[in-house]
Amino acid sequence: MFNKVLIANRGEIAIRIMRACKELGIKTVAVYSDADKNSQHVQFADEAFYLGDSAPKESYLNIDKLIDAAIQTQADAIHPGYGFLSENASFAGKVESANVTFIGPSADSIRAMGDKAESKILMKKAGVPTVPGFEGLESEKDFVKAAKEIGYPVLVKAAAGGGGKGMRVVNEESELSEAIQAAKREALNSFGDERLLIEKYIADGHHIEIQVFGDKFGNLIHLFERECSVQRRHQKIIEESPSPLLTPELRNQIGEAAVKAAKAVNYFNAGTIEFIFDPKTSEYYFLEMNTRLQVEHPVTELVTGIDLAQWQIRIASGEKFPFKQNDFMQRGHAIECRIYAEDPSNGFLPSTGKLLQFIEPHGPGIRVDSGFAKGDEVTHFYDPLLAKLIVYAENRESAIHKMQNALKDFIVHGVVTNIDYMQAVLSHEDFANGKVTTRWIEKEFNEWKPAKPEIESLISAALADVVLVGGKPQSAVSNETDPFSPWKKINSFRN
Amino acid sequence: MFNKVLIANRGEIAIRIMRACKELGIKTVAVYSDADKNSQHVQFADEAFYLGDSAPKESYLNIDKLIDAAIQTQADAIHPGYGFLSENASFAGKVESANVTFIGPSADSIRAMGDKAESKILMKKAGVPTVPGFEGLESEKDFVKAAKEIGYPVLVKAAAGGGGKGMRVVNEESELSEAIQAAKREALNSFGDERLLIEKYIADGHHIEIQVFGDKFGNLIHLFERECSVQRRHQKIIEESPSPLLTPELRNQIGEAAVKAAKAVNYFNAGTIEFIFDPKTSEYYFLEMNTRLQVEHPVTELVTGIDLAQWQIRIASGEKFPFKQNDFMQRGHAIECRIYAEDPSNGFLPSTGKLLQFIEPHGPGIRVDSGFAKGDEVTHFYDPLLAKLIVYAENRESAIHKMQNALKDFIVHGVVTNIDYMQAVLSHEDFANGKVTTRWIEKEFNEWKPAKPEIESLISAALADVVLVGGKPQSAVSNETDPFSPWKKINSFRN
Amino acid sequence: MKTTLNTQTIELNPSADGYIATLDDKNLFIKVIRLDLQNNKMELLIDNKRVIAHVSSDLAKRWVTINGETILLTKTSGAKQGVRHDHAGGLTAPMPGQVRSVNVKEGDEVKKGQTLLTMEAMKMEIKIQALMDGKVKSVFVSQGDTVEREQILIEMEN
Amino acid sequence: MKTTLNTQTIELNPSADGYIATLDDKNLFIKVIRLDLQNNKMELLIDNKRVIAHVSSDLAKRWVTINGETILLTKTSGAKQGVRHDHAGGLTAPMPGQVRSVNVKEGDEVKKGQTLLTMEAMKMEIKIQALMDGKVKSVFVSQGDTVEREQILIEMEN
Repeated sequence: MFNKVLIANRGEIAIRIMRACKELGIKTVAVYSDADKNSQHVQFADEAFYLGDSAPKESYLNIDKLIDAAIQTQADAIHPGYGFLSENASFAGKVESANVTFIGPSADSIRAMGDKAESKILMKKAGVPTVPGFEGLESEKDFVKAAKEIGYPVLVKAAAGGGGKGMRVVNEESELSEAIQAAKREALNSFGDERLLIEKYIADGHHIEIQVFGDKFGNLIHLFERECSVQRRHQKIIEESPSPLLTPELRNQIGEAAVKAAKAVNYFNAGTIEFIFDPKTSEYYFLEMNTRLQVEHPVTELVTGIDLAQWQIRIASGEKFPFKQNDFMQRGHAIECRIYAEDPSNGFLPSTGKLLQFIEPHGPGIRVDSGFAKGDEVTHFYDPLLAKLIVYAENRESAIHKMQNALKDFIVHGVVTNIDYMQAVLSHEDFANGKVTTRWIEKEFNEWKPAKPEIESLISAALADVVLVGGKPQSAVSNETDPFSPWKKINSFRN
Repeated sequence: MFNKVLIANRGEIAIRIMRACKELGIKTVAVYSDADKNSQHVQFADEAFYLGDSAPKESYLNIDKLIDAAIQTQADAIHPGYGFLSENASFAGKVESANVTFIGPSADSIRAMGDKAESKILMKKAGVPTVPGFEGLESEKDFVKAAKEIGYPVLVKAAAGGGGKGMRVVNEESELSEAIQAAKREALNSFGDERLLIEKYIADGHHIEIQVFGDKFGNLIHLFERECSVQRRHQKIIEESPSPLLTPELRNQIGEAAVKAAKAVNYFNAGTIEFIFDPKTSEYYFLEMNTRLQVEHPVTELVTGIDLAQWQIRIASGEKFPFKQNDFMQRGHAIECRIYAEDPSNGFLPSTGKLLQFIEPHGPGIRVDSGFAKGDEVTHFYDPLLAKLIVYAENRESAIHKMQNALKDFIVHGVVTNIDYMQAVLSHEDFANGKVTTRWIEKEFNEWKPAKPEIESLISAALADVVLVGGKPQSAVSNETDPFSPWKKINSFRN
Repeated sequence: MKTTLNTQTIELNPSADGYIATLDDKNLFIKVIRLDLQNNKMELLIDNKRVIAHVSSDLAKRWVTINGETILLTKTSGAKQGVRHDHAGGLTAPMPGQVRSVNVKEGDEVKKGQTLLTMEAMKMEIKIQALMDGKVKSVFVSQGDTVEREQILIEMEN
Repeated sequence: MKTTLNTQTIELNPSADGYIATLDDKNLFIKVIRLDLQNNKMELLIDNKRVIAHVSSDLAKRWVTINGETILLTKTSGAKQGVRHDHAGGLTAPMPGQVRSVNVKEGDEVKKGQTLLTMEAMKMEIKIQALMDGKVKSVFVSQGDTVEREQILIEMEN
């Protein structure tokens, strides 16, 4: 087992991985940029290494600095978390070349799954269902012919792409030419690669993904699905397991397809195969593979009982994965809400500022993976994810109730969050019925606005200025912590 | 389903039950004594009802006041929690007579299991193994004869007893007479009833108990065992599930015996059958039944996935319990540590005072059921349980590591706690090997002392007086929350 | 004491066992049950209704959470200390970030909704648009500048 | 500044980038990395070893937790404010409770270990025993009295 692991990430995922390390008896190294010098992940680690400027390319995206940090702190391994360099094959390769273990799949696996066109061809060969379509087309004439064959609406998307960039939905032939030009331009700008794919556009699909996990000895199984259809601007905000859509038969089928997909690239460690699922036909198609731990891995941990982060580390250190497919089952229901510092009534614009208040909910079946505390600064440099709130209950209905109660107890002041928006989403009838496609939020919540101030809010705000003064209440009734503390009195050292 | 439930208890269990109510959409009523007027359970409830003086008999043990509170607040049901009146058949009966539902078993079930002699006779009839011995003896001659037949060492104990009172271990005939007199005297003083039982004393037994659960329609199953052998002064401090001792066969056998025991008294709602298990012979004997929710119910919740507190309420409201025995299995491993305000190096003397600091641990697989917060007062009126720390992990070894890490993050100042003592117990080889009998702590930890102050502690304490001054740090480096808060300035309303 | 939050004025006066709040000529009786200074939490009875409110303060801003719902209010009078001066007619940065392009210069006539400037923050593009027809009075930033939240970017005149 | 905790005296002096602590003629160099006033938490480097300490204060008592281990120290000098006067020769209540029986009276000669008084608290019986052979000087309580923590019960003379 490793003696020391460097976590090449920040925020909640860095802390999540450090907890796993601590429970395995491994020392942890945090890395940080200027903006993060007092961040929770820095305080949580056994030691911390300064990378540089707050801009990601000077810090969390700087391969040379990270490898240098691992060498200087004598770390045996690097965990990349998610985002940043986690799916960068070149990083994985360079880490291994420096005789440091990369906690993740091989650079080859990452590379093979990194290109949408290449991976789609691979998947077809392996017998994994893919969205009907074509790769490798060049002339506009070929695209027109392909689109006709597939049938409108079609989707053109960048082969090297990701995150919705270089992607266009085309509803009829007249729009095709312009869409191809626009997608090519975006693809070239964003990825330096203008190759495009064309495929059937599945309008009301569900996003269903399968967690896979394997070791370096060829043992690989799946850990069932996560339903991640609640998305805003192509980004998941609520994830759950099991999916309310799947029958046991479909679950097995998709699971087996995912195992096939992962084995096609000799995959080991944690990975996720994303599928688009058409509820009308119950057909499902490979979308892409995420060759890392997902943001939403906790829902799988809660329904299966496995600690994915710990096993990532154990597998990377050379342990065998001792479990068989039949050792796991889903039990109960887990839901995750991503708590973002963003304004849902204003285009989900990120919100920055100092956290004046940050009270996390707690209680049986409630898990909070958080990267912030009261007093911390939320900056514009990084992803505005504050915390993940995950609940576990016996069934979906109970889990929704638990989440609604937990969200009520999550109090964040100083930045605008999506908490009240989440409440609106959770209490919608369609969500209760599991009838949520990836475009549902756009359709149902475009006009969402926060509640108007009630009379109680106005009075409370006015009263707070009077009774919550200078750390001393005006009222006789009080829960003041320590009225006799000598620290209350000024006791300057230098006097 | 109920509209409103009154919780006739305080501390962590009151809050636990209120959480269950809230998730079921039920309003909650707290009751409180003078000492508890600002307690967490009072703040957590939807409404709070004042009972009276801090002495339990004027408040939490006062049947008339509690029933009056339920009527005045229009509560449909009363949940008794554990301790206090939870196993008082007369209370259960009077609650029901007042047309308020008692969330628990019938008064008859409580009564039948409340007397050790009666319940033992019942269990023998039902074919549940009991400790070899005799009930109903009166003359000393009969006791001498019985002891001879059983074989020394023997145990004499009060028929009406509980909590170790009126109980004596007798190693040889010469000690018997005095032991009987002493036990009778204690029994009469404590319970107003001098009847005694005599039975085989099982010296190195394990305390293994089975959770049972049933509805009012005769459906009753067990939810496996909890091992509770780590006890100080006959009080459990660490509980876990599964027991490291049981084979699947034994687990089934004991489980079935527990179901038989519960059905013999037409039991419904949550209950626990306590057994003493002899690891040398693998024999097990019925000890007693706890006709209520146990302190340690969370370990069962974590390994089975059921929410016992919610189901208690649902069953009481007339719902059917929809599960069969085969619907449940134990998954992973759960351990609970009871965090007490007590001094393990001084006879476990309760420690009272104001909580100057109270930071609970959190993280994946960590659950804290707590009744206190920073600033609260721990009084001498009630049980000194501050919180229960419960962890869940894939297996026992991982769960122990998780618990060790979680205990490190549990910071309580202002009262002495058993946290450091728990660490010593958890890191003992015998505990790791699961070789812990109910007398193990007495033997191994009698001489336990807290660590001597290290140089770092002395320096930190001295430095704190300098740098943690008046809410303003002397150092330039600081995480101060809100330097510009207008509340920092005196802004007196009346000026 | 009078406080104006957003557009609503509240008058608070002490009473025998609490406070009387006056809004729109209506009186509400407030009793303070419990204050938790640790968490800036107040437990109140407002006209006999139990209200638990978390309140935080940042200059003129007040964040209030009641029953899980968070409201952001701005104190527009009665805030004696350090209220940030809102620049009339000025367009300010909604969040910290970098100026990607400046599309206008001093003296330009612009139409309502016209994009005057674009910023980049958290990998997103943010457009700063004219709130009404008018004329650019001053431009305070150039392409590439790093700007702070609420920093004034462009000043307009009608 | 000199502080005595339990029996150990620590001298603290500011240095260029922190403090120098002197204990038993040994110097240790302390750097403050980070202070968290929210949680009374200090992150320090003590002779280049990273130490995270939670410290709470209650009159002369200091509670210190480092690496999960909690130590209770008593400041015996250097505590300027409100140090509780420990009553020499006095036997005080270890916790609040009720006096169940008083077994001695003024002037009684008692042996070390003899039970002078019993209290009841949290359903437990607590025996107050003589710490050494001696004579009872005064008895301050009677049966049934409710007593506070650290209240003096009995005063002894040798």
